Amino acid sequence: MSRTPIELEHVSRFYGSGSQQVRAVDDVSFTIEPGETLCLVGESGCGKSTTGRMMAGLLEPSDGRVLYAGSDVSKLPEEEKKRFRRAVQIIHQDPYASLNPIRNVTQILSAPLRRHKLVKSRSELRNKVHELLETVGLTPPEDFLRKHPHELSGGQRQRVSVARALTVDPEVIVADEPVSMVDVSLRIGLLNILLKLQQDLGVAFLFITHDLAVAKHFSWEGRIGVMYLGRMVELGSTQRVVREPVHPYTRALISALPEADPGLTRNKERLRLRSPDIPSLLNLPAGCPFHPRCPMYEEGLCDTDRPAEDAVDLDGHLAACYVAARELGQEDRIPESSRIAASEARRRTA
Amino acid sequence: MSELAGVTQGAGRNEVLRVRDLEIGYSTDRGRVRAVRGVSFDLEEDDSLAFIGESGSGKTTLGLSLVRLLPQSASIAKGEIVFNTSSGGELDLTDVDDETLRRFRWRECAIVFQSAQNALNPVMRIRGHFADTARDHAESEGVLKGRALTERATECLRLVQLDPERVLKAYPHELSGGMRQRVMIALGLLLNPRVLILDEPTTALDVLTQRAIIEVLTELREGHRFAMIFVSHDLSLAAELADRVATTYAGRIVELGDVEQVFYHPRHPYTVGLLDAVPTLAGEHQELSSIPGSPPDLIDLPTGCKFHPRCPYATDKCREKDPPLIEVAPGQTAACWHWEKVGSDWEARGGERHEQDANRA
Amino acid sequence: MARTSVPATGSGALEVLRKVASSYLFRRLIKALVTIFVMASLTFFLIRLMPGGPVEAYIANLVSQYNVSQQAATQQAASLFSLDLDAPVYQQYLEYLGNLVRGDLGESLVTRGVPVSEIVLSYLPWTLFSVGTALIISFSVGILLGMIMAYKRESKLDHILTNLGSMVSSIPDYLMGILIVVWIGVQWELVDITAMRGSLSPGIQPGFNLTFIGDALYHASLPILAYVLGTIGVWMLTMRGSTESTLGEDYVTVAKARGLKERRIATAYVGRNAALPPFTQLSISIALVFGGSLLIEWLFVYEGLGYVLYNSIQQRDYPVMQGVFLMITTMVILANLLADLLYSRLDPRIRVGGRD
Amino acid sequence: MAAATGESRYRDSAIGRFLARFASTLKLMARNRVGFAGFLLVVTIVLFSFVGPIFVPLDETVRVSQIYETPSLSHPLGTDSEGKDVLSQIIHGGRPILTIGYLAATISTIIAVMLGSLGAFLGGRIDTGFTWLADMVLTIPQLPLLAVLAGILSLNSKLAVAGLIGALFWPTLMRATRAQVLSLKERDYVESARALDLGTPHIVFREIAPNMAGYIAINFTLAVTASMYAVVGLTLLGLVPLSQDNWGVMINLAWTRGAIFSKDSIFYIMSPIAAIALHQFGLVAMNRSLSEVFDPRLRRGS
Repeated sequence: MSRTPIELEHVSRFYGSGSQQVRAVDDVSFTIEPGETLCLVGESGCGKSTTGRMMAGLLEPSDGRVLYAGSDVSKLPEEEKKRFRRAVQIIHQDPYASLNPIRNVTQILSAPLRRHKLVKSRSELRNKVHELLETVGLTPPEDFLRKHPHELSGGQRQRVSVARALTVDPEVIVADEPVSMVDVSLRIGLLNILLKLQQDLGVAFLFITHDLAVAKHFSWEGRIGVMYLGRMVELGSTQRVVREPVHPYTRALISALPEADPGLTRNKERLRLRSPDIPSLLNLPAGCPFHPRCPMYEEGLCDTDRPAEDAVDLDGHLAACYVAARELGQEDRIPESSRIAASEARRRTA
Repeated sequence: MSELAGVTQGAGRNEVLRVRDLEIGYSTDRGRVRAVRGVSFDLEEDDSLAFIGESGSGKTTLGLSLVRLLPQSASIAKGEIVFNTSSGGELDLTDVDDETLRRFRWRECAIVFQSAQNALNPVMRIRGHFADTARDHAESEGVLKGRALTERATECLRLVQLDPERVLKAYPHELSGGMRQRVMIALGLLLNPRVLILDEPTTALDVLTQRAIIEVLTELREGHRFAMIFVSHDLSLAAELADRVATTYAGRIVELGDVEQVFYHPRHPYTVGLLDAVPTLAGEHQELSSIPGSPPDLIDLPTGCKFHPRCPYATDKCREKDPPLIEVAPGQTAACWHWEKVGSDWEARGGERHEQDANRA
Repeated sequence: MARTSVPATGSGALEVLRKVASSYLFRRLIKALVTIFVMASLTFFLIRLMPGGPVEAYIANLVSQYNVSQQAATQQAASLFSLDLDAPVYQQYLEYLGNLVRGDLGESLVTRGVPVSEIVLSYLPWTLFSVGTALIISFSVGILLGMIMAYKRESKLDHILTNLGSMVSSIPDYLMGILIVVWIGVQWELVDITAMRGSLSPGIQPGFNLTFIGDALYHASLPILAYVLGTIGVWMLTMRGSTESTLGEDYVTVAKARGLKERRIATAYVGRNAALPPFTQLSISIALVFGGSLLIEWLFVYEGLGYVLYNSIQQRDYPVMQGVFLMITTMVILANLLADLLYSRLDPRIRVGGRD
Repeated sequence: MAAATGESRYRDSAIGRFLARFASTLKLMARNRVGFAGFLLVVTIVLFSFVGPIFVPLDETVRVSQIYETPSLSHPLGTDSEGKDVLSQIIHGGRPILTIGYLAATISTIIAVMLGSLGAFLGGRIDTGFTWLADMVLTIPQLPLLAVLAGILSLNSKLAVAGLIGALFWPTLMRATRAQVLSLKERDYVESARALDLGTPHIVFREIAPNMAGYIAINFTLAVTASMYAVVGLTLLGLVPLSQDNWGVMINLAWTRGAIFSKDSIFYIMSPIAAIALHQFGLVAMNRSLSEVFDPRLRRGS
């Protein structure tokens, strides 16, 4: 299976209309390179799951395009569309809802194999099912063939979910919070399986999580995208985003996260937010949506224009913040209107 | 080493709560679930004790039993739960009449649940919740109505950084998850309880809201004289808020000690397993490992030590005899026959990861 | 801190208009009017477009039996349906609607010259009174019993009431009526059944005096009993189920944790929330109970709309049939509206959204 | 896992799976005593009414001397106002009523499931349209409309009556089905089936429909009770001129001929009422154990 990049180009998703319109995802762009890992991190309601579903072709973007090998997915010829459809698979968060309670493990795994004629005979089908169960660490496979979902533990179900995604040899797997409902002591086992798939089969991952520590562990070699109220506020390599976060929201997330180490976590310097509560998607504040809570808020600069995804661009490490742009000497990327508003505000208060 | 070794002897600072050999089971159609199998601990006046455990550890059952809020199918088979009430008398919750229990609840010991999602009555304004609580404790707390009630409620809501004007007249569905959780904490403070129990207080919340709740709880503890018990699967919450930590597995405490002891000098393989499985944000990329096997089935538990099927140190002795809590250091106990070996392995490799961070503490 | 948009005075009127237009009440009214309109058209077209339909049959009947001339028969049919039959259908339809809007439902065929609207309005209060009282009694008693059954779950009382409830709810209300007549009336002779029939004893004049009210209650008691027995089973079972699930809700456990008194929890926490699901079912059963009035009133010779409808069907008095049917439908719609409004008062989550 | 290969192959085949599923469903239904009793009651009444007439001839002979006889060996349920045997009338009286009742329930279930799942699956204007139509039909008082239509149209064929009743009883069923399909459609396993490109037929019939089976069964029994209510009511009012006599007509005759008011006609009057009430009660009770059978939480136990 040749590997092709998948790109989201200014993709948005709106719900409702007029004054009741909610912009769940608002003008997000990034590309998943073959074999790469990109983590989408953000609080609930920030649009990371919706973005994941659009990447997997399961949800039509209201605006912008999803490109598979450079061409718009909705305009692909039928054959190409089928290839894209199978190239991106999805794993869900809730182990109890991701498997159909009435079908047993064999039925779940053999449906795609039979449907796409990936196996010629019953014996080949059985071998393939055994092989899949072994890849996801459900050994000995015979124990699981007849099992129904309610006879499996949460961790085991997630592994069946991964095996199901592997049946069609996907190029990219969108993993939507796959470990957040699994016991901490078992999470790493599941993450290691996904990492092994990447090394052995070169599968790319769009890994969605609200936990920065899990993102750092899983995508150490890859990239992290931080989302807030439907927008990508920071995008860069994991090690740089974690060590030198640019956007104040990312800094706030990093400083707020408790660590499983008393000495460390009790002395961590905390970023004080101006307000603990998230504004509602129904009436978003003007300019940068984080400004009502942002400790680095500057009147005029932050509440005039909405910072673009690449307001700051440190050779690929993007952040949507004008204050950061000014501090990092990229003032020229700040639009005129914000600069004027900022200087007026300074004159008023001076 | 007697069964009670795990409990600090002597009066020490004045004690709020004493639990001895508590056993709780549920009757289900698949058999009897032994959720809590002999738990003992003490709680001092301004102590903060964390119970860390995963699914099947019985930690929530333990939390609920401290205010006798177990579902009908549950029954306390053995043991005692003794509170030193603010009026000086001792009260054993395992045999108390309903009215005394009702009066005891919230006045002496309040509890905040995990899913603040529907912990508040959806058809009643927040003010109504404060009024109800005050009215039904009028005999013991003195009548608190009208202006006095509003003032007291406003004070509690301010303590948890909420805007009283807006919140008091709001309905629960008009507040966000984080705000509802803080309302629950404010309600908990209304009658100045001696103990506040928090069952997974931050699990359903986002990182920034979680941070706000942790800060509220930390400030409250400094200002107020109340003890705190919280129950969670999240080790980092214990690291943030706890003075003492108890790791629990299959219905029993497997390790109990001060937070530095348990995090930096663990002596039970399960605690070590947990510490090795939790990714941290600070520092370089660590090699993490899962605990093999899956959570225990509380109906047919293995023989001997319940952790032996998943434990790298398991020997025949572990498979036959269930170890009691053994004193491994002053104030620290662990239920493991091979705690010395576990300790020496940990110290050998533990040096580079934890110790030097602790020195900065 | 979210900025609330205060409409400038200029656009105030527009804003208010928009708010009303999108308001819950307005949409429900529109829906009700459209339903009535559709019902009226349904009965109109059914009569008109049936091949060899009743209009033609009526004319043929007049011609053959009373050897009335074809022309005169058509003329009479026109007055019967109060419109000109020769005109094209759509014109008849418009005329029919015109009359409807002016409240003119045509004239009764049987009692010449008496406008249908007069008949309908005179019998309406009896049905409203009997069905209304029955609904209130059966709903409140059913809710109470349901809660008791849930609180005393798996006890002997719970088992008896549950089986009784499902038995009662499976027997149609009109069969319940017959059982009342047979057992209470004839077999056990607890009550003089023949005297109780009809909605008013002869010689009693309607008016706000005790004798009238006493007599009206006396006559209405059996129909009300039939309605109550016909519907109470459903409320008991629904309320038992919804109370059982409410008892498992977090806010009830938290209320106990807050040391609230048992009575307070049972009313303000459990009762208030558990009553919501059965309340939503109220609007469905209103249509059923009003429908059932046709049979109950026939059984007890209780002169309400159902009784009138039955007679008009027997006598093929089409205008009265149409008029009574429209009135019953309107009453059901208004009752539903009332139930929904009450519900939005009870559940704050609905009031804000306004979405039904 | 040493199940004999023969046995496992048998269990794998479609019939095998169906029989196993049927056996386990029966076992589950038996868990609720009252529910199972209800199920048996309904089965016996239906069998009685459809098979009975073949063996028991309808007693037409008028015996003036034996009016309202109390039950005896020759007349287990006594005799009617013309001395005719009541039991034979009960046996013959079931079929017309039950046929219409079950036919109408089938029609309304089909309409409800189609409109409900189509609306839920396609969403948008179609969905709002269907829901609106359902709400409107819900506000029509069914019995009066049926009575009016019966008065206007001549309803002699069973199919016409069943069709009419069915056309009025589908809304509550449709709303329930729509809610169920809406919730199933959003389930994660349906989304992953779409991602695996398993095709809409697979999703509808393999992922969604099996989860709906229980739901439809429960709603079907509710529909039968509702249509029985209507058909008995109409026959009672004499508005549906069905040729042979049936339970409804028996009650109508008892009523119009004043049999109700004579003391010793109790068995004659109570027999049809009991037959109808028992059948309805059987359905309602059966529903309770059906809902347990199809309750996913319970499947976890089996």
